[in-house]
Amino acid sequence: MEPRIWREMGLTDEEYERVVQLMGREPNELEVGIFGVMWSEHCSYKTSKPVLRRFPTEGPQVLQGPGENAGIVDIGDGLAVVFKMESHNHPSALEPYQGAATGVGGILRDVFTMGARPIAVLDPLRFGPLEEENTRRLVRGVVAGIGGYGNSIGIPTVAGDVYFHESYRGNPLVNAMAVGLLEHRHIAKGVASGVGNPVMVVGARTGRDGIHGATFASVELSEESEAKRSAVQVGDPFMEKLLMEACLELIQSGAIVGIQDMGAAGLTSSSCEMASRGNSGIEMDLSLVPRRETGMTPYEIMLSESQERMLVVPKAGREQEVEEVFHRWGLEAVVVGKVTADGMLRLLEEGKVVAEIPAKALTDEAPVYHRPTREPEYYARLKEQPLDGIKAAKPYGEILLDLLGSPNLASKSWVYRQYDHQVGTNTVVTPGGDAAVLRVRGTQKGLGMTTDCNARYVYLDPYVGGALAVVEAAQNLVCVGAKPLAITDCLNFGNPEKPEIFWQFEQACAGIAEACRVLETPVTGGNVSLYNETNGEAIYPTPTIGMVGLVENLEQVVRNRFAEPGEEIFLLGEVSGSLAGSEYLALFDGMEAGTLPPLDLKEIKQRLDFMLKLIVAGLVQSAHDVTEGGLAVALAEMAGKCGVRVSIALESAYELAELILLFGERLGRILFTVKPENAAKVQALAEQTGVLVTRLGETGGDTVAISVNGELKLEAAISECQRRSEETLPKALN
Amino acid sequence: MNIGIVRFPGSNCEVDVWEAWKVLGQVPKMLWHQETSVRGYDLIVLPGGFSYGDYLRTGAIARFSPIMEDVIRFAKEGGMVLGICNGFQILTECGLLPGALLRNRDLHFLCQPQYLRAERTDLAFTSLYQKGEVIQIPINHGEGNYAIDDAGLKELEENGQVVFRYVDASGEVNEAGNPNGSRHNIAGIVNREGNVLGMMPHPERVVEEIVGGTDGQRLFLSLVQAWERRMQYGA
Amino acid sequence: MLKAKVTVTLKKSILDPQGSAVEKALKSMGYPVDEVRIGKYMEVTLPEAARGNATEMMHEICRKLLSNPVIEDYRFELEDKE
Amino acid sequence: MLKAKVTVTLKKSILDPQGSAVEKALKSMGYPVDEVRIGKYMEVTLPEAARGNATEMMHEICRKLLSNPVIEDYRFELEDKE
Ligand SMILES: Nc1ncnc2c1ncn2[C@@H]1O[C@H](COP(=O)(O)OP(=O)(O)O)[C@@H](O)[C@H]1O
Ligand SMILES: [Mg+2]
Repeated sequence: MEPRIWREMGLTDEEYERVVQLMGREPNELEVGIFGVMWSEHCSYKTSKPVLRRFPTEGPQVLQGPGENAGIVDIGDGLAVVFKMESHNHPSALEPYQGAATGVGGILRDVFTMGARPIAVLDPLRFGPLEEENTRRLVRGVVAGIGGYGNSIGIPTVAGDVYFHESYRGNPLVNAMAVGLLEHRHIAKGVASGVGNPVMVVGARTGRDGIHGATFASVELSEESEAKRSAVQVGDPFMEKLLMEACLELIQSGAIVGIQDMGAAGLTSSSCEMASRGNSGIEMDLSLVPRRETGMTPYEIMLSESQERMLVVPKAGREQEVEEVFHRWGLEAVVVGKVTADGMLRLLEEGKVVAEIPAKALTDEAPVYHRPTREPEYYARLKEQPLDGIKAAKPYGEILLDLLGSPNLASKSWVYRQYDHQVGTNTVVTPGGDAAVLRVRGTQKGLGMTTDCNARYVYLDPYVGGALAVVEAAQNLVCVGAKPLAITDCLNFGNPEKPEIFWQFEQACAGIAEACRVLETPVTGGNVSLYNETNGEAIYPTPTIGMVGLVENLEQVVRNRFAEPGEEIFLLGEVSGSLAGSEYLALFDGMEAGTLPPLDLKEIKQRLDFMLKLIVAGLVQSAHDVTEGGLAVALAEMAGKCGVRVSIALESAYELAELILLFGERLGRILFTVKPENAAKVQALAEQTGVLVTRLGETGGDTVAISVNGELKLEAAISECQRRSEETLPKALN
Repeated sequence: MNIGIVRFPGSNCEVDVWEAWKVLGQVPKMLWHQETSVRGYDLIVLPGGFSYGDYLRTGAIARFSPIMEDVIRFAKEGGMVLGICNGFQILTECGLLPGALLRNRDLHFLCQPQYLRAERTDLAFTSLYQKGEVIQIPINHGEGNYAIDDAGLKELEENGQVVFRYVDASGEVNEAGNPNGSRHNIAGIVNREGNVLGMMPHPERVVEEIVGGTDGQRLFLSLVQAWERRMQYGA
Repeated sequence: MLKAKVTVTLKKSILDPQGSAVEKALKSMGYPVDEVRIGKYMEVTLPEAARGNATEMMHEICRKLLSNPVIEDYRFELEDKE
Repeated sequence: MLKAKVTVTLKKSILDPQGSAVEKALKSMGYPVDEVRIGKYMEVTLPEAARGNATEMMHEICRKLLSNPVIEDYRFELEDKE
């Protein structure tokens, strides 16, 4: 075989050698194609695997860790929550609407293939600068696409985040997370076992969509990708709705052994992964696969990424039941092969063998690379960059308004208003809260969920930044009264073959791992998206964290707006922050630099536990974490029905101290209010626990007013704060 | 009370409507789109969602479902029919209600709380609201922009067929309170006979405080009350 | 085989928000356009057997399903399909 | 004045969920149709002044805004407008 062929299929010469070894012969073209796609970064995790192994994945709550289509975590009462996050970055760059839509479709399939009914979608998004027309086009398309799919299928999109930054110009990030609910007894898995059991393809017909999607997701975007554009698929949420209902019905009927959705690399990955997990083989006659187009080759059938399809292994003799269920929903279900004992993925066409590969060679035997790492030149330089020359650019009140109106901090209601966030009538805390909360019908419980990642922090210090993404997710959950349970992640990075990028990756993962360990939120699954570069420029490292938490009693849910005037306001954690990596510095000085404040995860864990205890005890009226924009912004965000008067004592004579106090950032801090009669109790509890709690002032009035050492330093009308926050996105995007 | 909720392929609010009724003490039945009779029911609800993907035009394909033929008969014989969101769209497509629903004025799908003013309270659907009362019921649609020609609009208004109008927080009918560009801020209309109501907002989403409010309760309870009266005094 | 090419357009009296949006976008991109109206285009392939009453059938299909006479107009042409 | 009549259709191999849904509906209504594909139809009115390079401009507009070449094809014809 000519080297050109395997190289085109994405295999290196060494990898090809390994294929020959594993096969014990020269593979044919179809076989090479199958190896090419299964050994792509996207499917094999060949670069990231050694790093991901360091994640803590166990805990008493974890029922299913990484390795399946989605993780499963126990929530008591015989119920479990199933969740997973995935990227659809590259397709969305080419066709924002369809790219984002199929991203939602794909992640939902990962969840209902486990037997869970999806109850929510979350959508972390990253785009280039909002000022640019191309960004605007992408935002409009992506948001419409997520809504177009989620709204139609009837699953609420309840949270997410949106950031704008240079580094995503040309390479937006579209991550999607799905959360589902499940009764333990209905857990389904992606295994093919039981020799002689039939193998069925169900759902949509196979067309030439997205052939090479997986390999495509593993290369950088360039002018060339133009030519590979056939890699874009079109989603059909209507079909998926039917597929979802049929699959859930089927799983509950007990007629099946295993089920898996066809995602990246379609029939190829689903069949060999199911066989591999079941320690068995699969034999399929491709001429039996229902097709949408004529003249498709075995290669095209195997690699097609047509959406809304599943591979199902029913118990022998129950295939008719499967057909009946699917026909009732107006869908096709066709037997295409059977489970075998020999561990081979054997493909036939009209009865003739066209490919024969040991299934494990495609999965477990995929190469693993230990890539070199190198600390990037910028790291030490930016860390040590002095921030002394900084001055308050404007009166503090104006700074506050500018920050509130800056694209990253501005209200994202333009986005989430386009998402049905209520269907299912379970959404207790809607978008706009610190985390979304959904009720679990039939119980007192609720599920909190959030996605977070400040990529600027990760860029400046990947280890600390990675850990902070986990911290932020946890503090968001705690603020609504949910106990953090576990995470999923979507690790978006540049080209890992560059040692500097791989260093970012390794450091960030180490930070995430440590934070997960201390905060007791194991990793149950996730997704790695590498090669996020345009013309050689990498995105900021963006390991998005999706976290799920449990609200024991829905009556305890806390919101992030001041409930009424006359409440005492407290700050948990350090009063001041740092300008390093802050939104202030980026917005007013065009600078992203500095050393992030030291991170003490144990202390943060103690604070979060304390906060949760206060909430469970019913002592908290409202709570909100202090993140981008610092204390002043967080206070303004909490003001709605009423304002706040805050008075802070500041000892430092450092000339920037005020600016840092107001707009400096430091995670691990939470603002909360309590009724006056409970204030003393809260302070006593804080002292007892040994956490730092400071009384700042009380709610009331119609402004955000902050005094330092007795002198009023900042005052802004709530109405003005809200106007500035609300107007930014509509102005740019309508 | 015998309530039937029609489930089309692609419907997605049918369970929410069912749960809402349950909260209010009724247990409706789900009707599959392929059924051919709705005899024996006191009320038929066409729920929200994306029937048949809402492909082509919202509600266009659902209207040809086997069950719709009998729903039309049922309505023409005076049976009570409530269409919510996609249900409203289906009712206009099959001609039980006049007009049509176009893409929202700014083309975006909108999911948000919405102030409405109750214009008619002498109907079986709305007797528990106060005339002119401002209530909050969320909208959730991409195509809720009510369109009708001038003559049709005049007729609607003259017959008092407008049941709910979009208003701002102070209860004013104006552009600012109109989320989607509907003519005369129309959010819901009834047929001349008063037995077929179509509305874009979702009352089933506001029957429990914990998920956003209770202003939708009285719509359902009005229907129960009307039915009880009918049972008591005969039709 | 036969192919019916159907065009469905909004009636003149009905506002076309999508068209206006595209019009605005084109103008802001600097193109001198006066007006944009957006409709649907559909291709319906018919079997040979339908040739006899294709015109009549297409009118029926268009009236019943492909267009909503309250807001839309339709037209179509039939042509032979290779 | 000039009118450009633009038709945007999905590329042959791209899934057309709308078309399939309509096709199924027509079949279940008893009409003998083989296939339905759905696209967009747009009318762009141009001022007299644009006549000179109208063709070129329309190609640009179609490529840039009216269609997404990743999944769609377009064609247009120009005609005089009364
Ligand atoms: N893309 C999105 N989809 C849904 N909700 C979003 C999106 N972006 C932001 N939100 C919501 O807006 C609110 C503010 O977002 P963000 O500033 O990221 O919150 P936080 O700083 O508390 O993490 C949150 O409730 C979030 O869920
Ligand atoms: Mg956040």
